[in-house]
Amino acid sequence: MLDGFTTHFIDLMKTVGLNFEFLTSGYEVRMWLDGMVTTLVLVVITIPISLIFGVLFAAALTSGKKWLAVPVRAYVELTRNTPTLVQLMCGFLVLNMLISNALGGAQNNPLTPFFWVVAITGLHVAAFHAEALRGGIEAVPSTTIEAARAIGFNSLQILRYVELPLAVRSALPSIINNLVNLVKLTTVGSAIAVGEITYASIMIWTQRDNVVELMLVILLFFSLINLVVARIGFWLEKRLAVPGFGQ
Amino acid sequence: MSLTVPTSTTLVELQDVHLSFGSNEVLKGIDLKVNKGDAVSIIGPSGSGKSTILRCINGLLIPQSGKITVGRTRVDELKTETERIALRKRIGIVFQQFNLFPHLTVLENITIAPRKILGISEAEANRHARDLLEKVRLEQKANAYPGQLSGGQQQRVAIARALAMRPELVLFDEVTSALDPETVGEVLAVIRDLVREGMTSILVTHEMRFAEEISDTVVFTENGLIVEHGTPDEIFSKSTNPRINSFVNGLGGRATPLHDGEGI
Amino acid sequence: MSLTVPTSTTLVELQDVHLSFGSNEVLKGIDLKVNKGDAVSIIGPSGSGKSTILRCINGLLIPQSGKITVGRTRVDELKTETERIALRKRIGIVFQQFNLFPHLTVLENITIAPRKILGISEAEANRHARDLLEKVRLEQKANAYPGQLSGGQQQRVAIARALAMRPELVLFDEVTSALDPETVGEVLAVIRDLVREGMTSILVTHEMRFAEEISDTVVFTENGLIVEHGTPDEIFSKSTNPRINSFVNGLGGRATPLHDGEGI
Amino acid sequence: DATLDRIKARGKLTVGVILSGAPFGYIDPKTQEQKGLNIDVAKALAAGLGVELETQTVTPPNRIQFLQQGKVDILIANMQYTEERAKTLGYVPTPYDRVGGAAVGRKDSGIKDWTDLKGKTACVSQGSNYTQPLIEEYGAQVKALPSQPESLLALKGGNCDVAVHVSGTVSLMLEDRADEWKDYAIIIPSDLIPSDSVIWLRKGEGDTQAALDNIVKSLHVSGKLIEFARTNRLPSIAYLEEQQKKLKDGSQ
Amino acid sequence: MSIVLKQERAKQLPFGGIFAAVLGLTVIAWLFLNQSLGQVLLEWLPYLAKGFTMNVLISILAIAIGTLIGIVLGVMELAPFAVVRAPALVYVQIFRNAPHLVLIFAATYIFPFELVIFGNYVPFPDWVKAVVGLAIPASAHIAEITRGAIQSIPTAQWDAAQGLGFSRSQSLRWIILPQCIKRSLPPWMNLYASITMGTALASLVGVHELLHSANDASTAVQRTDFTVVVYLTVLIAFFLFCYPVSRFTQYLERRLASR
Ligand SMILES: Nc1ncnc2c1ncn2[C@@H]1O[C@H](COP(=O)(O)OP(=O)(O)OP(=O)(O)O)[C@@H](O)[C@H]1O
Ligand SMILES: Nc1ncnc2c1ncn2[C@@H]1O[C@H](COP(=O)(O)OP(=O)(O)OP(=O)(O)O)[C@@H](O)[C@H]1O
Ligand SMILES: [Mg+2]
Ligand SMILES: [Mg+2]
Repeated sequence: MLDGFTTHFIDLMKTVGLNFEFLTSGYEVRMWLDGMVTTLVLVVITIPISLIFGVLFAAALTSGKKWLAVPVRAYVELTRNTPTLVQLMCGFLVLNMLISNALGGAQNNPLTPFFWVVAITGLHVAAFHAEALRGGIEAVPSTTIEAARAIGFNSLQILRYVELPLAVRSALPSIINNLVNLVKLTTVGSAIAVGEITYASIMIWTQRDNVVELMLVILLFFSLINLVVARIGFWLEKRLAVPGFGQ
Repeated sequence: MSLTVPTSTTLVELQDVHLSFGSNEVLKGIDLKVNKGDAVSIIGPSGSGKSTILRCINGLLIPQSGKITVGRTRVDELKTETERIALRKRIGIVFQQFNLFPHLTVLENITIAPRKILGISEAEANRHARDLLEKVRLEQKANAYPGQLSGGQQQRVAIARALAMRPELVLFDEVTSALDPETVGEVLAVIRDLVREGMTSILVTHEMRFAEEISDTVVFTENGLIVEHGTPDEIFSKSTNPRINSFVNGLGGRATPLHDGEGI
Repeated sequence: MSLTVPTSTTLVELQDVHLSFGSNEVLKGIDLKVNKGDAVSIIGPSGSGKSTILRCINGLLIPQSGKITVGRTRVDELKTETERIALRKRIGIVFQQFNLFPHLTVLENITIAPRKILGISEAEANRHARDLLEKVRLEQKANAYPGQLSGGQQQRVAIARALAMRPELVLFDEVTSALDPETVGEVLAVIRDLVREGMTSILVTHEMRFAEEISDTVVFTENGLIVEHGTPDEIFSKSTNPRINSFVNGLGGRATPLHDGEGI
Repeated sequence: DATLDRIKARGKLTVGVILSGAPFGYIDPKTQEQKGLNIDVAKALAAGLGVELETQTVTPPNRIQFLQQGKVDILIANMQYTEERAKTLGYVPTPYDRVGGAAVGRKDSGIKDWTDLKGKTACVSQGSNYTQPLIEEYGAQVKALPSQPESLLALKGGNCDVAVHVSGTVSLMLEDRADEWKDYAIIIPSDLIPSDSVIWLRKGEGDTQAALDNIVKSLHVSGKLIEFARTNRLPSIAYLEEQQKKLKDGSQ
Repeated sequence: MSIVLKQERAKQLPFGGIFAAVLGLTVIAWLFLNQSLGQVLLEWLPYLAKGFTMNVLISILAIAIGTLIGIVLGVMELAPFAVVRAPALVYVQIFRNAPHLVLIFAATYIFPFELVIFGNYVPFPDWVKAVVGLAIPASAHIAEITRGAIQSIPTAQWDAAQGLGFSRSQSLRWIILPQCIKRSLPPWMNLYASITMGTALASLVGVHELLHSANDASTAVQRTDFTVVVYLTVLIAFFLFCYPVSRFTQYLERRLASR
């Protein structure tokens, strides 16, 4: 039944000049569908990682402690001003090899390309989250913080109960924007053979010459994911909206 | 000025407190004693160091020299953040700019400190908070956000929040100056009740008639010094200091017309 | 109210003008006649439709029914943007919120429309602009940016800008309401000069004494209708309408204290 | 046909070459000129046609695209003959070399035969014709990286058990940089799908095909190809010698 | 106390610059210690530099084209007619959400390698395709920046312009857009930096830019330590190019915020 559907789809597409012949090849279809799943898995894993590290970085940047702020600031500047692809190559090809050597051989190195994509893109976007949150934290009036201090909160409690909740609200639009970028960024994984959708598509179109067809699917796929991300962001903004705060 | 020996009922005592911001000497030797259950008002021109005194008492600022005692605690000798936090739990402070947490409801604003700092259960904290809200006459606003309240209502919530930690002492720093004249009265009425119930309080205020009415002692600061202190009567009616007279009569200070909430 | 037959000297005429925003009827049949060289003041409470009348006259709004004539042009029948632009070139308008272009200097603010719309040469436009700046007593500010000027100075530039197109008619919409009392006078003095020179003007204003002093005719609007019109004397002194009396005497309207610039 | 006419009209033969490393195609570290067997063959072809040579570097993922679009006239780009490719592309029937895939891996990996790759990870370059046999015949997990250097670095980093590439390139590299690669070797003695390296062109370009075929044949017969192989230090020239002999015999 | 801390935070030390200096010095020191490596890198530097000029060229052209098209699209997004608005909105939605990598791939594969214009063959080289591939998302982002900037101009400015007799398009040209420049400069520069970094993706489709050159170099030299150094060089090159832009953007943002 499914096969029938596939055949119909291929025929239908042929009438508009699109070649979806590859859907009949079991191994290519499997790779392609796996690619979609991998992209989704990447998105689902990197989003929380970027958020967690974004908060940690922002906390370090605003901690007022030099030994915390300086290295994080240096990382933020480095990652914001160099291409993610180059970072990925440096990480996966260079750092990974050095780690292998340090561990006494490649067989002892547990780090996979998947790990590197998650780490590089997640931390890259975390730097952008951190900057947005830092802006939000610094915008919290000092009198509000003083009130919190006077109640008896310690620095960590002030961050947790006062600064972050307020910063998150004002930084939310930028954070959503960063997440949309993160979703797009996962495609660099194709450069180091992480089998996400772009990689799978490259593997197929280098054999079959059906770039336009696969490209359309990719564009639709990412539009869809980002639509969902933006929707969730919009919903969150609505939910977190506090009367009389912000606009 | 007068170096009094602490008696058993003394709750707060400052002795020769000096404090500078950089080269700017703000407190130039403050002596002050507040007994348990008393209400002390601090009056004086802008920039004379009134807020700074309050901040020294609850450890938000640390003086360069001098002794500050609250109960048995030597505030000026506290070394760690933890110790200062322990002190602040015992002292409530209410600011001019209410400074409520805008993302929390009125009830949450009041309960957050008892719950997160004292570890009191939510139910227990809520019960206490509702009692306090009744005291400040805002029972029906428990679930509103600060942005939905008038200035006077926000300030009353701020008072309830300070009381939620069951402090031994409450500091009020010009709590009515940011309010429009019509809502000043509501807030003063709440403070009057508190003072009558015997809460030890130190008030920085520009509401002369209110200070006169409720204080046990009034202190006049100028230029980082306490230039005079005494009963309200001594300061407001019998003072021979011309600065004080002109200030009290609304010439030298930024005294605002009085709305003492008698009508509430 | 009185349907006057246009004479040879009539410049603006509105006949039974009706205008609604959605279901909100804002103008409910306006009749108004302005002769060449006259100054007409429109007064009336907020929301009564004063600004809307001005916007109809220069074609920024199109009424649902009624006739509007400016010179030989039937404003209500203009169909295209081009036709309306041709009309607006003949009518200067000055708004409450000066609305200068912040990215241009004073001189550029004044010359941009003549240069870009009329195609006048830069030298010629600059010469005219400097004459106008002299008229509004701001010769020395030609190269300043709006952000560097006081409110009163900005408003005078806005007037000069409106005059730069050599309009037959100038509309002033509460040009002093956004100004602090001290600078109101400067602006009124400039308008007084203009009116005395014979520029046809329609002024919406809350400066009653100013309207009384300079107008040939005063019109009182309320609720989308012109409820009374006449000489300043008829309106300000002899009106029998209690609404007008209380408005004029600062009870019903938001009449501001008068600073009529007599001292400038 | 169109291609040959165009080559003649322009006086220029555009060849897509791949710079995947010595001995086939690389940039000389000293002069930074393109060198290698692919380049030499391209030069000889241009000379044989009496036109100038223009090279265009291609990568595995874009080489077929370039050919199809007409950006290059022919491809000398480490592309072996496969039936799949022959369906969509034209090719010069006489091969200029024969190569297979060699698997580089750690000496202690315990892999001895292609069948040992079941479940193991093999790195290849994107667009490689080894992908399909590795997956479908030997059940390996294939990771395709943009090109050979990345793949070899991935091998060193421990992200694959073996890297499968054209045997000539990897064996030369293992020899030249023996120190760096001392723990690694070509661990499977036989080549993977040894097949003929052919020159690819667009389908249906019969004249071009014939013209080039003649040139390639003459390169075999004259021993030019063997000479190219020697100067470029191809590890094995047995196939070329055999071809020379066969063609010589055939032409006599 | 808290106020003092805040001021300390707000003061931004050029940490990034310090970091680049440290990284650069490390590399130089290393090269000094390992002279043969330094020698090789020196030999390859001109080749790498040639690659990097390609990055600069692509990024400048992409942002220039993207800006022109983006402004038009941004104005279209605010047009009073749905027929004009809709296509602009759809374009912006799709291409803002599309990964740069995919667009570059698409551009190189979909466009022909040469165009026939009046019977002449005009080559359409890969790097031009990369320009197109990056100009498309750039234009989508600039459309949003433009739209936001136009909407942030008070409507009173439109009233004033129209009251003077400016038509809609004249108002836009002479009054509104010039005021938008200042507001949109910081986001524009952010985008420029991001496009510059996007040029590295062009290596994946065979454009001879810096990363591709680095790859060639490491293939040719085949030394692990050289590969490490070359990749670090690439990182530093991009950093040195983008960091000043980003510092200047932050400076502009602060200056505008203090207005
Ligand atoms: N954090 C600070 N850093 C530097 N100077 C400060 C700081 N806080 C207060 N000052 C200075 O200390 C002096 C006293 O300030 P303080 O706020 O105690 O005055 P005040 O009597 O409360 O005045 P007001 O009635 O205006 O609130 C002022 O000159 C003020 O500028
Ligand atoms: N663009 C608009 N859309 C909808 N309603 C409008 C609009 N402009 C004005 N109105 C309504 O039309 C009515 C008259 O407005 P108008 O601005 O003419 O009053 P006005 O007499 O000038 O008042 P004011 O003295 O406050 O300027 C008001 O009720 C206003 O809310
Ligand atoms: Mg104070
Ligand atoms: Mg109005």
